[in-house]
Amino acid sequence: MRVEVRVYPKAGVLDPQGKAIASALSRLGHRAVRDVRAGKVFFIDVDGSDPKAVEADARRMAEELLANTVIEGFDVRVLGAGTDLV
Amino acid sequence: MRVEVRVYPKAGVLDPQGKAIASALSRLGHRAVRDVRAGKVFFIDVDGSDPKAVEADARRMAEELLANTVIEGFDVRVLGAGTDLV
Amino acid sequence: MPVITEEQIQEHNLSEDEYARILEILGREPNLVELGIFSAMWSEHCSYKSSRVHLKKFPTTGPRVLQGPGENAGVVDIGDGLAVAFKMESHNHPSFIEPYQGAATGVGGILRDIFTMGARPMASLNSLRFGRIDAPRMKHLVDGVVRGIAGYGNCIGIPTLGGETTFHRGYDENILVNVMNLGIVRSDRIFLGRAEGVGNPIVYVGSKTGRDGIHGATMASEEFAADEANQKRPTVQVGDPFTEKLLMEACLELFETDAVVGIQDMGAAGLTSSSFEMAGRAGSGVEIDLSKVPVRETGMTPYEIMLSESQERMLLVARRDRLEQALAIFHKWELDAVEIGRVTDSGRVVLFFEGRIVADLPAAPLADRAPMYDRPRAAAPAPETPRWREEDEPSDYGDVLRRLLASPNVAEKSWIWRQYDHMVQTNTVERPGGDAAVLRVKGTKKGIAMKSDVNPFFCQADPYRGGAIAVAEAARSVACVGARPLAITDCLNFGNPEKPEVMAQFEAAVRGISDACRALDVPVVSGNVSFYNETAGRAIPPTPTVGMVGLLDDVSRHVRLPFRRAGDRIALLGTTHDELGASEFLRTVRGRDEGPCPEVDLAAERRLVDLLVALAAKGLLASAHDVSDGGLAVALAECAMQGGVGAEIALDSEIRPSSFLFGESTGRALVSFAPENEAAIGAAAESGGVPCGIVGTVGGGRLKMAVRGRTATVVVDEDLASLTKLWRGAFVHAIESADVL
Amino acid sequence: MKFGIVVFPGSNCDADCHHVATNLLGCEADYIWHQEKDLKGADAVILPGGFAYGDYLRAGALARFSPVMESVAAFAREGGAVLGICNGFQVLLEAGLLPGAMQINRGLRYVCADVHMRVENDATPFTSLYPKGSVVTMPIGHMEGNYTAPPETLDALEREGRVVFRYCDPDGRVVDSANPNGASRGIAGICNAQGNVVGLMPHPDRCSEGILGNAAGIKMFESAVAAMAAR
Ligand SMILES: Nc1ncnc2c1ncn2[C@@H]1O[C@H](COP(=O)(O)OP(=O)(O)O)[C@@H](O)[C@H]1O
Ligand SMILES: [Mg+2]
Repeated sequence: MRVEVRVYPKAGVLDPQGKAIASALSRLGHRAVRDVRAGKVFFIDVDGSDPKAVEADARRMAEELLANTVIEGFDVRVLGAGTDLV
Repeated sequence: MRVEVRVYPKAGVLDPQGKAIASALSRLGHRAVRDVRAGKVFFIDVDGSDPKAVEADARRMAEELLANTVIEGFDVRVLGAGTDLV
Repeated sequence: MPVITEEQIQEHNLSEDEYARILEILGREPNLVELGIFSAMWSEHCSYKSSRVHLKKFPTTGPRVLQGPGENAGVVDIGDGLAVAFKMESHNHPSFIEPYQGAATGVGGILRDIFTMGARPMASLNSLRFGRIDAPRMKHLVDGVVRGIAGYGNCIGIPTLGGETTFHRGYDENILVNVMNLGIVRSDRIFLGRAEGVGNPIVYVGSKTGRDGIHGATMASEEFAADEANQKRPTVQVGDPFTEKLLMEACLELFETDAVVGIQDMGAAGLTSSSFEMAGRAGSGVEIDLSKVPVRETGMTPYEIMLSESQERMLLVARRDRLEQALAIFHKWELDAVEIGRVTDSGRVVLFFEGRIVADLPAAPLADRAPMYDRPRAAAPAPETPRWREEDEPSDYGDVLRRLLASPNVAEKSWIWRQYDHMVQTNTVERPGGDAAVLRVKGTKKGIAMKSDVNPFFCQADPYRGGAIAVAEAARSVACVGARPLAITDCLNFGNPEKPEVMAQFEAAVRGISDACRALDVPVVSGNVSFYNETAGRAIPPTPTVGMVGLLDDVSRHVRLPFRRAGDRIALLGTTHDELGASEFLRTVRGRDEGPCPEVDLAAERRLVDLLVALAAKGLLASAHDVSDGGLAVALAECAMQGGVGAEIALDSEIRPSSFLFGESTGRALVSFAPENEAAIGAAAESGGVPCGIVGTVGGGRLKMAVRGRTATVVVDEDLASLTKLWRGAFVHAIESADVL
Repeated sequence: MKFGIVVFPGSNCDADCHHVATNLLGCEADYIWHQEKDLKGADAVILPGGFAYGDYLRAGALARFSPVMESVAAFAREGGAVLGICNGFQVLLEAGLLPGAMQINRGLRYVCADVHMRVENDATPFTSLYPKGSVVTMPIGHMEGNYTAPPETLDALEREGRVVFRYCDPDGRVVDSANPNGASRGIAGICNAQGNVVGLMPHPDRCSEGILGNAAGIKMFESAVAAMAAR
């Protein structure tokens, strides 16, 4: 199965990268952009067929390794097998 | 409105970070992990109410700036306003 | 107006006496904003209330000192119209909570201290103390701290040229991250943190203010209760090195004009300390409209704005008639720059928010009348007596050497410094790995040497001697590269000062540093104190880090550590005593964490420093290395391994071979030189009053040592290539087995 | 001979290149602020190392939109000599003036160390003074130097002789253990089809004088001086 973990700066935590991207987008003419938050996304393929178990597993991976929970939040979504990425 | 842009290594492009994460996860005991691909996710708040227009706009941002299309693919999803992040 | 409750006073870490003093200064009750300001200004971190009495003992003046302690950094003249500004800072508590951001923002903070003086930051050092590598979270901490220092310093383009890294269980729950930076400034263009000139605008520059780090200064002034680290997490600040780069370039460009009257970075306690200190130093007053402060989050209160520790911010006073010019420079660099107030002559700091006065406090008393404590000190424990017995003598000295070279404290640290850009700015003459870093000063023939040093195990055994030895070892390291020691900065890391044993350690270490500075003629020009490095009642070993700066008149004469040529002669300068206490050997190989601390003879240290500098200036040396951790055997091995050439020494010894090979007697250096220089060096040593024993010769592929004792001869004979492999690989091996990303 | 040195917000090695051009070579050199479009009559343009825009998002990604880049592109089209060092190379890739892309080093860490490179192309304006096939030692300092491109692009680069430098061991052998970042086919530097635009990850500006322990890099700048003189 494939599971997606998104990791992003917690609310209130400074996001210098998001800030720089937002101002670059606005310089490029995307004036409607108000705010950008920059995070990471991980697509993890795991052996297993129980979505509940896979999700729980992925949460543990996020806590242990993928997210720095001091400053980052995360969420987990089971995508099913073979979900396509371009 | 909030729109989400995910950017990830194209199929066939080596993903050094994903590879390292996969082996770290397996060392941490997550033996079911088969593969990891590491990408970026951007949450962009834009002024605008037409989801179609917002999505088209976000695609342009991705093409111009957020993704390096030589090695990265991307997708775009309009989330609506106030979608919560932890 | 709300009445301040007892609870609020406690939450703000103010004692009853301190609160009474506030009432006396104000003649009324403070409001909450004012209470927050007092709390921050009177925190240990900002007020130095437990240390001030003792720090007065430091010698702080000298013919070259242009600025001593009290400003953002110390400044020392190096001739040619130039001066160096330098300082060291700790970011211990934040780094334990979030190692990457804690270390990164530590670098950011020290850089601002340097460039506010008008100096361009040229080089950083980092002095790191970690717990046992297998302690919980430790690999994560090591990795995060190193990445954080790299992430910030590399991005902003300032090389990290060296440091120290020690592992010991005493730091399992309290790591230390001390960072030093040095910058170069024209000696007639030094800027100070003063709010002068009534009517001059006060300008806020840099990142917007968020809620980060509120109570950071008070956090640095408390010990961790067990697992409290977790609860304190929301105060984590995130560094933005790109914004700091813009801030640095903009400030340096601005300093070329005459628009700036005074400038100060917003470090600990942010806008509070910067505004009060600038007004206090100048004897002026300021009025600030907090509604004008650029904020990152909605609904921020005056209390939050005053106490935020958001990074990459500066406060400056501009000349009224040059305000536009100043703002234009900041805007060119795409920075927020806003006039938020003006200088007054009221002697008060008056804060407005949305048209109301939210605080009105006298400026000077917050600093001048800050509490100062001569805290009780325990009597110094009796010095330990050596507990070494003949049966403890090793049977295989080569094996001991191998184990020492593989110990994380001695092993090569290139895993760390390869992650640091140590070449940007193209001034790096001596890269990390030598005794002291050396950088050239463009446009002159001069060179600057820098080294941070302290042996916490010596300090644990005897804080007075440990403090003195830290200065002596740093001076020796700097002299080994051929530089004359100029001045020091320091970062004094200790446990809870309210404990008499800790206070006794602190007082003794300060005395030791002071005495050594006087003996070596190096003033203290800046520094930092970090108390409360303590968890669940367990304090760190006393760790007074010394940052030494030295000057080479001719940088092309600098001396390197590695042996250079087969056939060169090797000499040991200084005296080796029968001392094994507090040595790496005793601790790592014998598992005994015990003293006593080695002796220190400051007059002899001075003579050694003078000799090394003179020999280097005459170009007589091929290599030089100070003898410290691991003793003579390790020092010899390091010269050989780095030079890629073996060596053979043989000597007679009255003392036990283990002391000779692995003891850490102070005041020694190992030098090599062409055989034709032997007579000149011997004569210089003799007239300089430094014992000099020719002990061997460079050459071959093995490291051979023979110590002829009274009864038997002890031999070490090892293959250099395999020692090198061990020494280079040990640290990587220990750390890379970690699951870190 | 005049060098133009582009300064992006976050450029760190602009002054280092300026020092080499002026103090070491005695040439003229002007800084060109990224908002400017005038290249000030430069004979050769250098995009220096550093962290333009903090390297936020991707190294070079934000810098490529600076107004100066249009002028640099036009200058390059007309055959002007352009050198991108480290971050400057990354900017050239992002701007499409050179093909391919950078990824994070395979060790996932920043690496500051000396590397050896084999000179593969001595026909560019920046490499003419290095004998082809010779081994040059230079320092690197980067987090994203893992050069990548689609296989067709890599093949074309090889075929057209546009690989300028390749990581190698001290004896000139291109072996994986000498590759500091995982770059495809050991590529340390490349040029465009005309050969006038060159990018490399190592820093010639950091090894151009004896006091720094290595002067091998000065030949890149001297090559440019020679090329301009020959025009
Ligand atoms: N954290 C670090 N960062 C950079 N360089 C370091 C670090 N730790 C140690 N080093 C370098 O490793 C070398 C040996 O350090 P150390 O063992 O402390 O030397 P010494 O025993 O001579 O004081 C020095 O050149 C020092 O600068
Ligand atoms: Mg040391």
